[in-house]
Amino acid sequence: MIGPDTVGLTPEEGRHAAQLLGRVPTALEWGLFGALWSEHCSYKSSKNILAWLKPPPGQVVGGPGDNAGVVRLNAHWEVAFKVESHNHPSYVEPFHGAATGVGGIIRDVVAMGAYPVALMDSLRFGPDSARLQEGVVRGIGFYGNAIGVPTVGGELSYGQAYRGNPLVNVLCVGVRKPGAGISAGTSRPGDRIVLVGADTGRDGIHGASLLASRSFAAPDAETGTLRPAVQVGDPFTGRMVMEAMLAVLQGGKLHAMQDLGAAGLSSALAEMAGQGGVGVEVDVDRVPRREMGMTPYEVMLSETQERMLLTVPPGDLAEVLTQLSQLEVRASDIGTVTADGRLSVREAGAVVASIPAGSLTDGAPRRAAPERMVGPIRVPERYAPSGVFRREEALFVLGHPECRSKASVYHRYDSMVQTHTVKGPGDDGAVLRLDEGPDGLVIAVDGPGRLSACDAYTGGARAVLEAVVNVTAMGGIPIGLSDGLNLGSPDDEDVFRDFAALVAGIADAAHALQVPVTGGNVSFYNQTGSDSVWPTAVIAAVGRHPNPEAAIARGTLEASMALYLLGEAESTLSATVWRLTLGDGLPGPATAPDWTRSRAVLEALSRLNEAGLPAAAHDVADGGLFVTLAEMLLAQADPATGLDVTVDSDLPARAALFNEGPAQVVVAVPDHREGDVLRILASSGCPGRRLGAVTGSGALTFETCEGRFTYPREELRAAWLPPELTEPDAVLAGKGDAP
Amino acid sequence: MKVAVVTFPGSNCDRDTLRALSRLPVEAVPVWHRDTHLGGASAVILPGGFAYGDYLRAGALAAHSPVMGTVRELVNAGGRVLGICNGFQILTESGLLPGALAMNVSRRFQCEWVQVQVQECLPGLRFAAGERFSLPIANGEGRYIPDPQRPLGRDAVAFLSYRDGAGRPHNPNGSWREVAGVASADGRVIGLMPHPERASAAWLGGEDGLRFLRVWTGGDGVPA
Amino acid sequence: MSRVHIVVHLKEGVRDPAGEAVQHVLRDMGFLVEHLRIGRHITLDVDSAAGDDAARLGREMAERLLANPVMEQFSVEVRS
Amino acid sequence: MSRVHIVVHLKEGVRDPAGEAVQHVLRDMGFLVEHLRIGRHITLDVDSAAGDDAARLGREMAERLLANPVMEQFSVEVRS
Ligand SMILES: Nc1ncnc2c1ncn2[C@@H]1O[C@H](COP(=O)(O)OP(=O)(O)O)[C@@H](O)[C@H]1O
Ligand SMILES: [Mg+2]
Repeated sequence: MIGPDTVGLTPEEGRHAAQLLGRVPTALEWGLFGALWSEHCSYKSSKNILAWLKPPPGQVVGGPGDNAGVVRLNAHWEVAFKVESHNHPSYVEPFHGAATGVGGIIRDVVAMGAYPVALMDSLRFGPDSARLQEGVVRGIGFYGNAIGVPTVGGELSYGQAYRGNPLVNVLCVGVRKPGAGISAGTSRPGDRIVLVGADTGRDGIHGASLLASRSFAAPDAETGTLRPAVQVGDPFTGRMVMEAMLAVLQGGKLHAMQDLGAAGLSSALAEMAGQGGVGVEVDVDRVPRREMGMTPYEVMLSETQERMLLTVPPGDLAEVLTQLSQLEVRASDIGTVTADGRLSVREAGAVVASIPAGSLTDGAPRRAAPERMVGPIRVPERYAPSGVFRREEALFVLGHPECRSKASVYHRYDSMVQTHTVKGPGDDGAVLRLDEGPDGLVIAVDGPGRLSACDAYTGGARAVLEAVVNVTAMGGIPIGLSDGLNLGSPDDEDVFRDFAALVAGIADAAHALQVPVTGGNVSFYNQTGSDSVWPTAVIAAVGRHPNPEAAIARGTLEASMALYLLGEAESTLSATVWRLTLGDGLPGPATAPDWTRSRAVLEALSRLNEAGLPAAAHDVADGGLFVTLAEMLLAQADPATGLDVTVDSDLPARAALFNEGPAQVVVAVPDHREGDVLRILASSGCPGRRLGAVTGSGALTFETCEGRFTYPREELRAAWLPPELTEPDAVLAGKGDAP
Repeated sequence: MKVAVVTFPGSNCDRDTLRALSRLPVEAVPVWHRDTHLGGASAVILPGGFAYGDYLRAGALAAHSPVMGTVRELVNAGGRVLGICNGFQILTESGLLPGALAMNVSRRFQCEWVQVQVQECLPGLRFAAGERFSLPIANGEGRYIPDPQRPLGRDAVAFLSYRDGAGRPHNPNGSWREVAGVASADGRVIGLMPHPERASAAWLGGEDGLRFLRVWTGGDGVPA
Repeated sequence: MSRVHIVVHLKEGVRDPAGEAVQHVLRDMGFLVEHLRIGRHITLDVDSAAGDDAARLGREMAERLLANPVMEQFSVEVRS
Repeated sequence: MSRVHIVVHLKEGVRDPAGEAVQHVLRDMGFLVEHLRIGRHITLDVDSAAGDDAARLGREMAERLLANPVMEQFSVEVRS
């Protein structure tokens, strides 16, 4: 029997649903309420808190609320982008879970009328998850490579907290011409509703309402029973649908567009109706099926991938269907846009469900937001570790999984297709050159979960700061943010408080740095038993690059250059990678950003960029200054390049080399421009100092208060490159790899 | 010169190839895989991507597209065809070039820059023996396997081979004899795994690919 | 030595996009096929005199590595 | 309707990197397997009363599309 409990509703929500209808809902109606009022679709726990992120008026073209946020780049382009998670599906089936995550976020961007130009993926695993990681990386490559959207960067990080709860967040960025956009809420009564793409099967029914809206109490048993059929990624159909949607959009006949994601048709239709203030009536018999005997319930809740919805004026229907058939994608007229504001479903002529659409979307029960809180903020202790610095520690940090080269992963992603990529994976962010207009795009993602381990507010703020610093270091001017929030169960009061603090940290950072949050995603229930993930905010920052062809990044260093550190080192090693090398898995609290100083660093960096001074720039993050400089050195083609620096002599060597204090950036500038650099630092109020010089020694040399340490390039390289993988990466699960 | 660029369902380097050609003094026209004419072009490019998702085997399903009959006729009539990556796979699958492309020995998709060297001069084209190009590869099935029934050296030759930075043989994927590209002996049909269109501007990392395409479209190899 | 054949197929109901694409092209070529599904066929040798034993080993390998229980089913056959 | 099974394998002598890797992992797991090769197992239905006919069709499809003769060999079996 289908009732409130079988569709994941509480008894109280069940009563509320019946009250709204004034009668006992039908089986299908229960399914619709269950899916749309699920945490995943309704954001019932998070919506009131997410309101804190609302950008000031005028800063965005389309803000939170649409399938993806939209900001203006210049007169030629608008940028649509969003981060989305696919954590639960990737845990159940790493390859297809990750693959369908990529497909899903691409369709959100397409639904805004934007052509997807870049992907980034942010991954978190437990320390011994080689096989899971292999499946996820394979899945991301399988989908992204084939659909033809370059994966231009990402993140890969580990922590005990992610052991039973891996995180797979994907960012997609698309571009559209101003005025060429479309959205879900612009249908008009009388329009025909057209379903495009794959035939519907019994895939992933209840994926959203149950799988992604609950904890994994007993993962195997539970996921085993909740899963009718795993969703399979099909980048081929994905590409056909993507190209076809953007082609018909150009014809100017479409009124609205919506992707099918979680909860399938039911959610897509409810969104279209709810946002547009219209009604929709569909005939399930007209939905093409892959399997026999599917019930309306199954058709409406199926999460079969690679599907989109359109609305078209009836007079243009034939033309649009003809065009779609020439483009070789399936398209079916499945219903009508009405004026009654209801989501109605017919089967064999009879109405089997009819619900006011608004009650499914905005009418979902909501949890009240707590007081907007920022604390308790935990302040890290000053430098504590005793004992003298040993030179091998640095190699240990450089070779730590957080710091070592990720090339063996990103070389498996196509980062160059579409021929826009000026700077791809391996830098602080990516730079794309667009076909028209002077400006390029800069993109970075950062989700330092470790910094949230003790204090989510600080973690959220630092994630935003790091992403914005990365965009600026790449030469960009930040124009928008998207946030993927990953937490445990919101039913747990501590987790809920962390969530509020995380959002408050992001909101404060966005406000302090004057970059709008345009959208994002919330993934709760990343929790197994009482083990929950660190509150992890994956922040994507997008920026405008005024001169993309000349993007510098790690650059080419020459012996006539000096190195400067913008910002200030700090004396704590709490929450650093060095701290992780102690091996207890407890990072300790992180330092909250000082906004005045952070703004000064960003200001100085952008003025250096405007003056064309930096020949290279790289921020200080995982592993501290040592790793920053080692990476700059290893990025040089010329093996003779060396760096000779003197670190802050007020600090113990260890603190100077490995602190990860916020807002620090290393830049390399031609030596004879020292005066200009110092002038810009002074007038921006940016603390900073000359670190040293580029040399021809082929080595990295540090002068510290504990002595002088030299690391030849080959020694650094050997530490930084992970050993050739020999783990069972040939797992057969998943397709696309058998010849 | 007029060059047609074919889009198969699932091709994803078709536009990139058109854009690279726009930097050369040639006319480039897009063609859909169901088309049975090439718009008067005397040369055709089968671009990279994942035609039909590379399902079954890379290139196998696309080899049966209607346009392939037309491509064959063009070659018989003296025209030229260039298969890039997936296009190369389509050429071997359709028998226009001998051999096959199998999964890389790494079992992985590999996206990286490589050096390739011209091993054989081709009639009618000004590729110089020993000439090198720095180009990106991006494939999971790029390991060349020769056909014992149609060995290279008769009607077709090992046109390009992988080299390391110092010009020594180098093998990124386990290809037979470091083969990176194959051509019919008459030079009309060429297939290669690397992507010349991705090396068509300095800001993309290099212009060797543009030079390659310039030579293929009948120009010389002198840098612009 | 016994030769073990392990056939792994997607479960009923799980979408097989590769199979769909191949079927589509075969039909374009004039072959009126239906329900085309693509699975894996793994052959291997185990050093086991008794066929029973080899079959048991085959099942164990399929369960532990060769098939993905979330979406695949398998069958095992032994020929000596 | 006849159900046709077409098994496609890499020829002897053509390296099968996926097979090698899987064999390696199985051995690590304690299964002493050898000669592990991974091929494709395609099942499909054809509308043909006679089994002979279905087998002929199966061979034809394998020759023209499902197997690549340069590197693969195939076998066809019909069960009704
Ligand atoms: N963490 C967040 N920050 C800002 N906006 C958010 C966040 N999470 C969700 N949103 C917004 O809520 C809306 C619904 O999100 P979602 O259900 O993930 O969209 P979709 O179903 O299109 O993927 C989107 O507009 C999204 O941008
Ligand atoms: Mg959406």
